[in-house]
Amino acid sequence: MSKTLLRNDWVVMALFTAAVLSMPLWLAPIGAGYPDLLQKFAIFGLFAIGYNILFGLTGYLSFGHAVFLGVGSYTAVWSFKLLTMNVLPAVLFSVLMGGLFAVIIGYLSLRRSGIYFSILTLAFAQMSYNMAYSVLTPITNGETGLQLAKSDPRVIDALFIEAGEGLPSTDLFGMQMSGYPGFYFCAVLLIIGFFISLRIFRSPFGLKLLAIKSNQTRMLYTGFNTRPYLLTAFVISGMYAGLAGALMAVTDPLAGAERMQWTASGEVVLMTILGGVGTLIGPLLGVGVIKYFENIFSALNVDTLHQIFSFLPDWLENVVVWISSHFVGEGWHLTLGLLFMVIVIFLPGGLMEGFQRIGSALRNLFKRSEAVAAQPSEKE
Amino acid sequence: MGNIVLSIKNVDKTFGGLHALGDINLDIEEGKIHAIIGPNGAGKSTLLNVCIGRLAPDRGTVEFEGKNMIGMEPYEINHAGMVRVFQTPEIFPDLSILQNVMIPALAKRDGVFNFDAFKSMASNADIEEQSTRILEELGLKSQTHDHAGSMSRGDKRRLELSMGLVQHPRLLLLDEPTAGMSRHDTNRTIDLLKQIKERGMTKIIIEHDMHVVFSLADRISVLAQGRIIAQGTPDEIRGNPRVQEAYLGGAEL
Amino acid sequence: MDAIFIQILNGLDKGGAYALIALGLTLVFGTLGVVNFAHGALFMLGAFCAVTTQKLLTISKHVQDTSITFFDAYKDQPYLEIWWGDFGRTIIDWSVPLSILLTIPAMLLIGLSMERGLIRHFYKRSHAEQILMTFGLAIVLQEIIRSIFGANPIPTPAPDIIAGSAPIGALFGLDEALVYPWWRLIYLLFSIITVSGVFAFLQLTTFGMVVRAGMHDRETVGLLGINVERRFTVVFGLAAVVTGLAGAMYAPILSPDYHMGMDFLVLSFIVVVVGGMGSLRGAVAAGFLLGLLQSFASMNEVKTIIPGIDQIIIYLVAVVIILVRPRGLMGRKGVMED
Amino acid sequence: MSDKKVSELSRRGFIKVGAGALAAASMPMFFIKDAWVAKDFRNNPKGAASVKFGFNVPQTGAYADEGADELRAYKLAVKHINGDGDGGMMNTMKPLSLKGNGILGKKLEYVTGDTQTKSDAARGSAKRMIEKDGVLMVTGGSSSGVAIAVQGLCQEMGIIFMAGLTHSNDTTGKDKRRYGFRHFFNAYMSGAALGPVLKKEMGTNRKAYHLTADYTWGWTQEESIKNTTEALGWTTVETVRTPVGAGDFSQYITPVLNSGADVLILNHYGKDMINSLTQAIQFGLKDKMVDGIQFEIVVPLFSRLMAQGAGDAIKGILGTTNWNWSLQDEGSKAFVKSFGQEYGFPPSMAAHTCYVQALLYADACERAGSFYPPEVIKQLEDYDFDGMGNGPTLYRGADHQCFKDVLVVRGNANPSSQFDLLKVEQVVPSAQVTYDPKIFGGELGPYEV
Repeated sequence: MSKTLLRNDWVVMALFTAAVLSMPLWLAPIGAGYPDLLQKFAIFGLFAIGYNILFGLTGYLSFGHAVFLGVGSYTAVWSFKLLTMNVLPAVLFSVLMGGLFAVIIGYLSLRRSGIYFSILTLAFAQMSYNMAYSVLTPITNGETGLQLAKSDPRVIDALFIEAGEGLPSTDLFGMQMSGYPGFYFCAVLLIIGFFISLRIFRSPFGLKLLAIKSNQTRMLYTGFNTRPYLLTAFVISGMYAGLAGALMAVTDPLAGAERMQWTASGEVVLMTILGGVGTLIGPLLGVGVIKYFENIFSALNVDTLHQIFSFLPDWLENVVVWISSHFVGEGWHLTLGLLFMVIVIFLPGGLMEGFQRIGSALRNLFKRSEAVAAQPSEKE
Repeated sequence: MGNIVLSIKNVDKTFGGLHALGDINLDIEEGKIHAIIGPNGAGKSTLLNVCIGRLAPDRGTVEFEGKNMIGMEPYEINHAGMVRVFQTPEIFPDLSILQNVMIPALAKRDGVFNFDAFKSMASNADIEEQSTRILEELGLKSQTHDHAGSMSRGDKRRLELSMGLVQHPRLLLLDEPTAGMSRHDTNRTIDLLKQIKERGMTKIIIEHDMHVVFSLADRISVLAQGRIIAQGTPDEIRGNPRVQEAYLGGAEL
Repeated sequence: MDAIFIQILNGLDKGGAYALIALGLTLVFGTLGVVNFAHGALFMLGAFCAVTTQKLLTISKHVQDTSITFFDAYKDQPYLEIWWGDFGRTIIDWSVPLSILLTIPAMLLIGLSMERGLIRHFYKRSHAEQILMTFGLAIVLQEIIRSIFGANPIPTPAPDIIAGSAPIGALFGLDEALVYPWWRLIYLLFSIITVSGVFAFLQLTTFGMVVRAGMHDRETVGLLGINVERRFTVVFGLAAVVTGLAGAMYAPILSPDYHMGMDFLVLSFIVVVVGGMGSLRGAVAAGFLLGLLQSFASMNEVKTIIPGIDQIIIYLVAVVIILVRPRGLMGRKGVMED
Repeated sequence: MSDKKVSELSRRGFIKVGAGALAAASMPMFFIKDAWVAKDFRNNPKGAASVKFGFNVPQTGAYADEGADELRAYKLAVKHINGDGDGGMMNTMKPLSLKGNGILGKKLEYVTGDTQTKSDAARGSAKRMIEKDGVLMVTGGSSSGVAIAVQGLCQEMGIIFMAGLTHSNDTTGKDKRRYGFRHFFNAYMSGAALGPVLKKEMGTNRKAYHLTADYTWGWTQEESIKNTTEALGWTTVETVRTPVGAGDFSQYITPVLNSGADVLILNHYGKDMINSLTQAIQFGLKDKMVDGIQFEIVVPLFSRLMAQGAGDAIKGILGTTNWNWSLQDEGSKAFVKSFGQEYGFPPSMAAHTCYVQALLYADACERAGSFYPPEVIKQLEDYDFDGMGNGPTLYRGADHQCFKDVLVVRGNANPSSQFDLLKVEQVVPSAQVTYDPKIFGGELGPYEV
């Protein structure tokens, strides 16, 4: 595909939309084509895309973005509990709450840069997590996580519908938000989120953020007040995280404190770097790899391995299964750790760099053969 | 005497025990090129840093078009119309050459903050054109999409200069604009600066290269050990024995 | 009064551990500029040096266990016990102090090979890449330990005669009920000695001078024609040994498990930042300060006024310090202070 | 708007539709009212030759060893249900409907997943099992937070959840669910069982000091034990909350020294319990005398893995467990024997409860003659059984909690083997620990979802 074509926003969006909506088809052969994992791809995709707007464009490494994810989830579940099971208000409130928290934390944290900024965000995240886990239990329901209950008021729903037997489920005007409809709801928001991110990346605003990343001091002397730019980027990414948190609650109405732990923030950092910081698609690739490992690799056990390698002769099968069993199931962390190291050692730009290298190698190959073919009439 | 653009009054600055600037008084006339010369460590760069808000003086004021600049943020000073071109190139190494020039052009247009996240880059055709023109003038047009970080040092200096020029400041502070350039490039830069002079932009130049100073400057101030020891036209300075003693070691100019 | 006195001891004891961990991290961070997320893993490896020593000393003969009749079960009798009887038992009992003999060379080796093999290729890379690599490394080290020792904490008791507690109440003329475990007092003493040792090494030797100069200005030191690279390797080795020793000696207080490094990782970064980036003295001071604050914040009297303060005090201090005094307690102005 | 019940579309049906974009456009078509045709249900095996269980256990994180032991037990249960091996508790379970040919003639298979001891991960893993692997039942877990989270999910999905190790009152109290079942005992029962033993061993005039893990399970246990001991006439000097994963507990232990308390109750589990107990003993609390009374430490919930982690510190400490391998009844002996022969060491209580849960579910299906969840649930509710290691047991229908004997144990001072860590002090009969389900509230919810 030619590069100029990809510079057109609408071509990119058309390709992206097609790829996302057809995920259930092309992910099925590798065992990832089921609603929950698809939902996770879309939700964490949004989280990572948003994070990339901060980290990829400004270079500010936040270790606290899981807070906004958690806040989004709590807000959404409270919206389900107090107002209505309809997901739209939940999504709206969560995005706003994510943004509000981002304004507060961002305003304070952005007074510093570099590693100090990272530690500040980390400290805020850990404080939020610890409080949500214990002291704030009346709001967060602590370790168990905030859940729906039959006795919840749901004032708006109560006006229109009689409560059924059992817990109600989240819906979009009657369409239930679990399973595939839930995935498509997330997918549509992912596409919108990606579109916004694409526009930001290709806007003067995005360019200014990149310039801040490249040389912040110079930006000041060039006539820009960098702090509002950084805060805007921080808040936008916080709102993405809030949205992702809301969607987690939409597809599964439960909000737990562990979503806010620093390791959860670390996960999105790793996803972004693994895929390729500052690239549009990279973070999504990172999400795909990490979530795939977490859900599929962790579920392989010796028996499934035997099935996979049953085509080998018995003795070889046993050897292969014995070796590979250390890297799957309970060993999936090990594989992930090794993958991080290998990627960063050999492909500093993340998976995207790998694809670019393959792409340019292919292009060179292609060009060479083309050049050979076109030799006689060469004149340009 | 013409209109005074910049007026530095009684500026003092000490670092620890070192008296970097002592009671500096300096007026810059509109439309002129004013050179500040002096031996290494004379306080030239400190003076520039005070002017653009990078350093706060212990005492004194810097008035730009009648407004005191002390305590203002660097970006406010920039928007007031006073722009500095750095000695060691302070460019955006990760951006393309064209983007490097577009950023200051955008600053000129958008002000200190403008949330234009949903405007496409293509809608800034005027900015792009303006930037390309400047690059063309400085002879950098051929490589506008290359990364600025990979440019040669001389090219970086020219880029730095175009980043200052694109903002059309009323006062441009140039910190050794030709240091490290070849003779050829230096001459080109001199021509360019002369050309721009005709547009009525005031400039302060700090320079080592006497060739540059004397071919450009309308007025010269000589700084030594944090004090202005002489001021005047190039001819006056050329003939000033104190200058020759303090700065030129008695050598003939 | 008694309560405050004993909380000061608790704080100092915690602070000793924090200081040792942060000292290693700030050496790596301040000198090499590497954000090392595998630092917690070094602490964990140190603790497992103690476990390994214990396991090595208790290599056992399998004896059929006749007390279990349902199936063939075996019980273990350590060879040391078989060969040397009570003396063998004593050696096993002293396995944690003895483990220092293993910890120093093992951690030095681990540190040197880590620096040579991986870290040195990342000096010039971005912090993000350093984080991804060292985080990956931390996970791999953790998983290796888990596959050998399992996930459950492993009890590594202190020697019997010092497993009990010292009657400090009686010693200092306070409430008789006040006691303090001998091992914790030893740990405090040990951390002070180790910190002093590292300082003496850096202050008194030419090697240390170069390293300190390198922390101030790496380029200049490089220009002096000194082989900075090799010294960096040694610095990393030194950091690994200090951190590892902190872990090994901590084993009786906190039964080692494979995940313990991650629990200390965030904390060690916070201690370094509070102390001041690249300041060794700052790291030590901040370690003790945070230890003390944490102890006092945990007192019931304090917790009833501000519920949950003990869970966030460390982070709160970090936030205040970074916002009010970004160079930390003792950091020099301008060092990594952008 | 009416209260319409909108059905889920099945995965297979969906894939057949083809292109995703097309499907998105035509989505509303799939939401046909009342698609449950006569007793069809999620993951109905229909004509398949085999059925699947989902074993959702912690494979990484602090409880990974416990999870590994659970998984061993599950594999053994699958073996026994399919008629392989020596049959284990299938030989002692009374009444027994399983025939050793799988369940209802279908071979039993299983899939595994990692809960990571995190609610989100556990639910994700359970969803994969349900949505992708098509499991009939999900079981396992090693903490109450996870159990409650997965139980809630299973209720929504219409899949039965047989909880693994979960000790919080909430699992079958405030957060009970129609589709969730717990064989394990709970904090209330621990308290009730400890009561008489504490009275016998320590008298009625004690002063207790609680250190409690600062989260839901810790609080329910603190409350239960406090109620029991105060009913005995004890006073509670102080209850102190400690952060989860504190590591060093010294700052919480030292105030105990001169608080005047003579009993320390550690409401901790896992790593927290290992550390707090070890450290409490380093502070000399075990040998301490307060006004001429011997100081005592009580750990209300014990497990063998915790005892292993705490090492010598466990000796002489009182607590309760759900089951211990040294029990001499036929069921326990049969289970320990087949587990020991398979793996070379005796099973933990986590392994036991998981094994029993798998067997109970399979047996209920066999009795129901169907995998239809509401029928299976009805078979399990108010079901009396015996021969599973805890004496006669009732699966109470009102809250899906098992009522059976509770073991009060003491850390063995002179273990005869490396597994002989806990000595059974007293077997408290189930009548003494039974309570009124109303005290914890909660609502089971509907049979049909």
